[in-house]
Amino acid sequence: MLNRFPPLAVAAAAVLAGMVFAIVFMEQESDVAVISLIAAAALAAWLAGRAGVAEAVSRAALASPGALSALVAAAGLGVVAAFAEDHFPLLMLATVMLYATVALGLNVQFGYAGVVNFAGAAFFGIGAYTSAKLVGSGVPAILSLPLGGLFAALVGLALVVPVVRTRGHYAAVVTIAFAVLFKTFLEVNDAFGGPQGLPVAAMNVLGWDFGDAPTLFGADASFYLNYALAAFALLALAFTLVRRLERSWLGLALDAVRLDETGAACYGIGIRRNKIFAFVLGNAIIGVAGALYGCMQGYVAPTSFTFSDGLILVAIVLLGGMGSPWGMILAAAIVVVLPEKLQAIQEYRFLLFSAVVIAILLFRPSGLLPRRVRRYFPEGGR
Amino acid sequence: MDLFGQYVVNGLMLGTVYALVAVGFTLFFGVLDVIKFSHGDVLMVGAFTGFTAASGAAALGFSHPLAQLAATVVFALAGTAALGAAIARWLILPLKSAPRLNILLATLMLGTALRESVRLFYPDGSNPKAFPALLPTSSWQWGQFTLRADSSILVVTGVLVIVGLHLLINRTRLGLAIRAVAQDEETARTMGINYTLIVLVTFALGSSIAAVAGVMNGLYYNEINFGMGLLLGLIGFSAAIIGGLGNLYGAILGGFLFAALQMIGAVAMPFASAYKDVFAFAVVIALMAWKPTGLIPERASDRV
Amino acid sequence: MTSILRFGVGALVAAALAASPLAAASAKDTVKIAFIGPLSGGTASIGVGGRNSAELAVRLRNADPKAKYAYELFSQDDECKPNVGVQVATKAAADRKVVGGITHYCSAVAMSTVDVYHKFNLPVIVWGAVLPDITYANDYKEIHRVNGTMVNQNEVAADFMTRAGYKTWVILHDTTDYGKGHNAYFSKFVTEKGGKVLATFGVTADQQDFTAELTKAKELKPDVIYFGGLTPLGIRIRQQMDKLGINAQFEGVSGIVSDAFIEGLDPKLAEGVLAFREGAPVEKLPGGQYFLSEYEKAKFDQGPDAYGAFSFAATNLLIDAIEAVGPDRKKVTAYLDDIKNRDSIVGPITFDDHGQNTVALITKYVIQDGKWVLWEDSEYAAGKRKLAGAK
Amino acid sequence: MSGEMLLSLEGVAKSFGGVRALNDVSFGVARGEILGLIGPNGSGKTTSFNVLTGLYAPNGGRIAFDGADITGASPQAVYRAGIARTFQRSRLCLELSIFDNIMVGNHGRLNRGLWHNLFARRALKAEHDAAFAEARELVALFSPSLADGMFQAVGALPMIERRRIEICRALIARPKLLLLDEPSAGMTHDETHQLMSDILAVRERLGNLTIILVEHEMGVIERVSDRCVVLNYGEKIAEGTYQEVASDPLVQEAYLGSA
Repeated sequence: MLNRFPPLAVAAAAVLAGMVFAIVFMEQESDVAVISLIAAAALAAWLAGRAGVAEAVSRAALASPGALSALVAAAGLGVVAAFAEDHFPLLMLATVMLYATVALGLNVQFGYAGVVNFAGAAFFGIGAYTSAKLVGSGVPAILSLPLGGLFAALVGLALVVPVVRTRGHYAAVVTIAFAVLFKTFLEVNDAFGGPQGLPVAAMNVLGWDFGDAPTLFGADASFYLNYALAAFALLALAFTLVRRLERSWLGLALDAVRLDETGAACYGIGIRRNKIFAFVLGNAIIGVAGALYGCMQGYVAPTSFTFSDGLILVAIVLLGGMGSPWGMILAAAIVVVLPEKLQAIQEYRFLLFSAVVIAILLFRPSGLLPRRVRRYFPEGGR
Repeated sequence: MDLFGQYVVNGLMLGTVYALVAVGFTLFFGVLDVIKFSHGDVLMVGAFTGFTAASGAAALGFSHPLAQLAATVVFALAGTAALGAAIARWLILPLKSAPRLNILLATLMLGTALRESVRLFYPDGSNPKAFPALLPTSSWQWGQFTLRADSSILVVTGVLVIVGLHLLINRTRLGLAIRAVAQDEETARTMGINYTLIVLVTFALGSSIAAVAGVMNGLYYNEINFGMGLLLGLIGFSAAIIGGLGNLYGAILGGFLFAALQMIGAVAMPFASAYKDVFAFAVVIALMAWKPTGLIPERASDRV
Repeated sequence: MTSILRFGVGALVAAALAASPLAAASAKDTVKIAFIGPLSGGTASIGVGGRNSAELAVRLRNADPKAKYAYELFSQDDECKPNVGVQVATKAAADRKVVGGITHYCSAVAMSTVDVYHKFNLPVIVWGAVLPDITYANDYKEIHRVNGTMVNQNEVAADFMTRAGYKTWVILHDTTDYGKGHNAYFSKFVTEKGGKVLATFGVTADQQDFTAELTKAKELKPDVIYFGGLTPLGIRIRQQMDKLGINAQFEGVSGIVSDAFIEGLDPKLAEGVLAFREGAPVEKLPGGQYFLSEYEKAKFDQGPDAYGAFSFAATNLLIDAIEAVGPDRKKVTAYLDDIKNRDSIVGPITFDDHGQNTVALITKYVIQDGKWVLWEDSEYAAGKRKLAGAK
Repeated sequence: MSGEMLLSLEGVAKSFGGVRALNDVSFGVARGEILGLIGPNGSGKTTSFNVLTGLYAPNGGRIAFDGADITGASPQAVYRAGIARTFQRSRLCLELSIFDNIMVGNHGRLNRGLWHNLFARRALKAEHDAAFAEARELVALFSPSLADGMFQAVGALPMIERRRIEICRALIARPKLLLLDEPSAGMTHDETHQLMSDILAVRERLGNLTIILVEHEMGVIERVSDRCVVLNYGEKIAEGTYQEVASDPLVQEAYLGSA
């Protein structure tokens, strides 16, 4: 029945609905309201699927991805704007966006190239610690973000030999060992604040102090608005980069390496080259996100970047659907927001979370928003 | 020299525990080519089952330590064996044909679930539990060197379990079946071996060995907590990998090697002893770069 | 269509929600007070004791018809981990309905969160953390503390131990600011009083195996093993000393004065352990009996533990401030800064210009027959029992 | 045999932990020739391909291709030199589309520059459209219906279509030598017949491509091969036209013995 409307219009309506839902949802405080909203959303999603909304959205995505992305971005900004004065929702939104950015980085590594990385939290931590050491010590904040990415990539380079030489479980042990090593190293090292951690100064980009509350239409906004906007910009950038990577010959080569190393090698695709490229690029993205995260939290400690945190990041990728950039954002939102909103399950969040991931692995291994077959350009090659 | 002896004994104790955990990883990998990462947490469940059994036995009036010890061991082994078989049946076999990463992640998550369940549902589970000292605590002194009866019993028990497992795998019909399944599923089936049964038995066996390690850990440190399995699992996995998966000797070698690395890191290196885990894991990474398939590599597999 | 549907459901739920508090609304406005402490992990018994005590203060006030506001305790678990502490502190401080906080037992956590409270202008009263830097290393007006710092505690400890005839120490401390602080102050005082520190080892807060450190310590044959850290590590170290046949006296700090420490140890090993804590024991406090009997009546599932009284006093003080100046963060801060000689169950409270209450009294404890006993009341002081290696 | 050999193996040997999979194997392929490589199971046919394409480094001997020594070269270098292959067990990427799979084979000819791929989307589009047209045309030679659905995932297609795509993948980069490893595996007799006709037709159009064909179906070999090399237990036991080798007693013994 939706066929009468142009797909883009239907998609726009769906995005708008999603935005309104996100705002209403974030405002709720009681568990009953949150649960009813989740139930309502599930029902709405199911009905929307029956009514052909999903179909329309995917057609719109195929026909005019630029317009749809712009719509979603505008909706995201709309949600941020709706909470411009509220500290905590903004902090949550910014956290979702940074986690989604990290998931995009991990997605390049094992969603595309098949390089497992259980030390995502460690590379995230490298970025955060870079901020802690640099911001406030004279290094311009605008440099600390790329430097966070650079350091994460460089430290990752130290692991490149074992990562590239090993496969399967043997590859897993390399990043697992690194994840444990990293946290222990921070704990015993006084220069990095030991188990106590380090405070991080507020970012100041060209006179724009992120620790100050900006004034918006005469009202005092939360200072987290700065970080939410920065996180949004970062996510948009990472998303565009990863999307373009996927829809290029480079992304194809990564896929070929993941799916069949031998086959890829026989068609001239350099296995090591591609794995190194994906590992380094992924770590750089994760590191930049970490640098911003450190500034936003105002505080870094080793226990924020443990092996278990790395697992949560991996689980986000899997939950969203390996290789699916939109899936990363959806999964990050669920993983970050849900336990915060549902006070009743707060204590049980890790338990529920692990149960959900196991269920996904057993019954829907391709994730919530499974990756689609690659189209390099909208309507390309017709 | 006295102190050197002390360090060696400490290292042997740690190495035995690690080897017991690593052996489990390698057994599972052998029969099914999968990593069951919840192994460390199964160990923790074993330790808690044992602890509960000991407390229960004490509450029922069995005050003799040996009676409590017997209850501890029996319940811990039986409980984890059942748990291991259940994990294999309901989680690992259904995922057998899924990508390796999925199984790894599923079992990692199962580990988290077990850990969280104990934390949330075991009475006062978030706090460490004082594991009773059920072994004789007498000790011998040679100068600075102290050897405790309980530590010696634990090391000897651990070694006996490993030797026993070796004999089981190499000298019994069950071991033959396990080896056949490890060689090739199809062949094993055509030989009339009940494939699923052997897989379940292997998982039960490996898991109960983890329980031995868990109870040993409890008896040695006199403390257990819900998080104890995580690091032990990671170390056991690393040990199994550096030794070379699917190889009993590799796992044992890896276990003792890791303990030795920790001891060297704590004692003989020019940095503070707190760096010992950093050192040990750094060496693990370096070893992987040098020998990407472990010190004792798997049987050469075809590349095409 | 979906948008209408979602919007409709959302609006319905929103309406239902808007209605529900109205239905339950009483004449009084509700004011939220945050309680933050370790509710899980190895120091949970202290945290839960503190939470119960704060809850008790809130309940008693809500039962009082003269109170202007209805109070609600917003209780959060910092897990004794700095990063979790910062997260929950941000959560509490970012909630505009929260007017003040009763915060932290673990010094490492308190040290990490002071910036957050300052950033959000949230007035807080520390109820258990003892590191001096929490109040003295900053000029934040928002931070106050009812309990004393570790400085006096270590001075008394060094004095007591050297008088008892002990000469040599090996120090183990956790590497958080808390453990480092204890190490710094105790080393300073004990050296001044003629004692000798043979070696110092920093250990991580979740370390399991201390045999390497203790084997080195054993070689040095100290009279005393001093441990600057919290209960869980304290238990492990005491146990492993025994495994290695170390017979030195075990001396702890206020961080091990908890019921959990005794429960975690074999009675034989707990016996004779020494520790020092600032403030008088609850039953000897001016309002101690009143507090204990009310606590008893409230039927919590565990006791107030070592710092419950401080939490109770801090909560009362914060509520008094809100009653006096209204639920406004800045006004409450200003009110608290001016507190002088205010009566409380832990004795008169006076905040100096860093918000620090001066607590002169230090209590010496020894474990005797599975209980923390005042040194002066113990059979050790009476000479009926002897400490390890006592001269 | 003509003097102009495109590929020649001289005394090539390969062993795995003491088991000799190839022993002193020498043969050559002339330009434009179709060589059948046959032999019983485990005689070393696939191993020869793996050694040729650089997956296994030989333990001895020399391999020369188009005037260059490619002994022990990496798979990537062998591909760049102009040798493409298919695999006995299909190695298509099942999650990827037909177009993607073919582009894997075209990889060497695509611009893999970072800037070009990530930021020069216009230039990339031009390259993409040209490559798409070429791939489509090639697929259409085998199956016009497949060419209409270049963005379907390969995993959903039947075996014969997958084989066709695999061959397109090997052909797209215009190799000088094509190695076909049992193209008939997993297909019915009729499908195999159809596929071989397609291959021959395409070969015509691509200017008499040189092919080495490993095949079990002797009918196929008889029909398409110019010449045959027979392996048994890793050694070459016969060489000649199909009729010649088929009547060779050594060959007959090898096949009968193995049956």
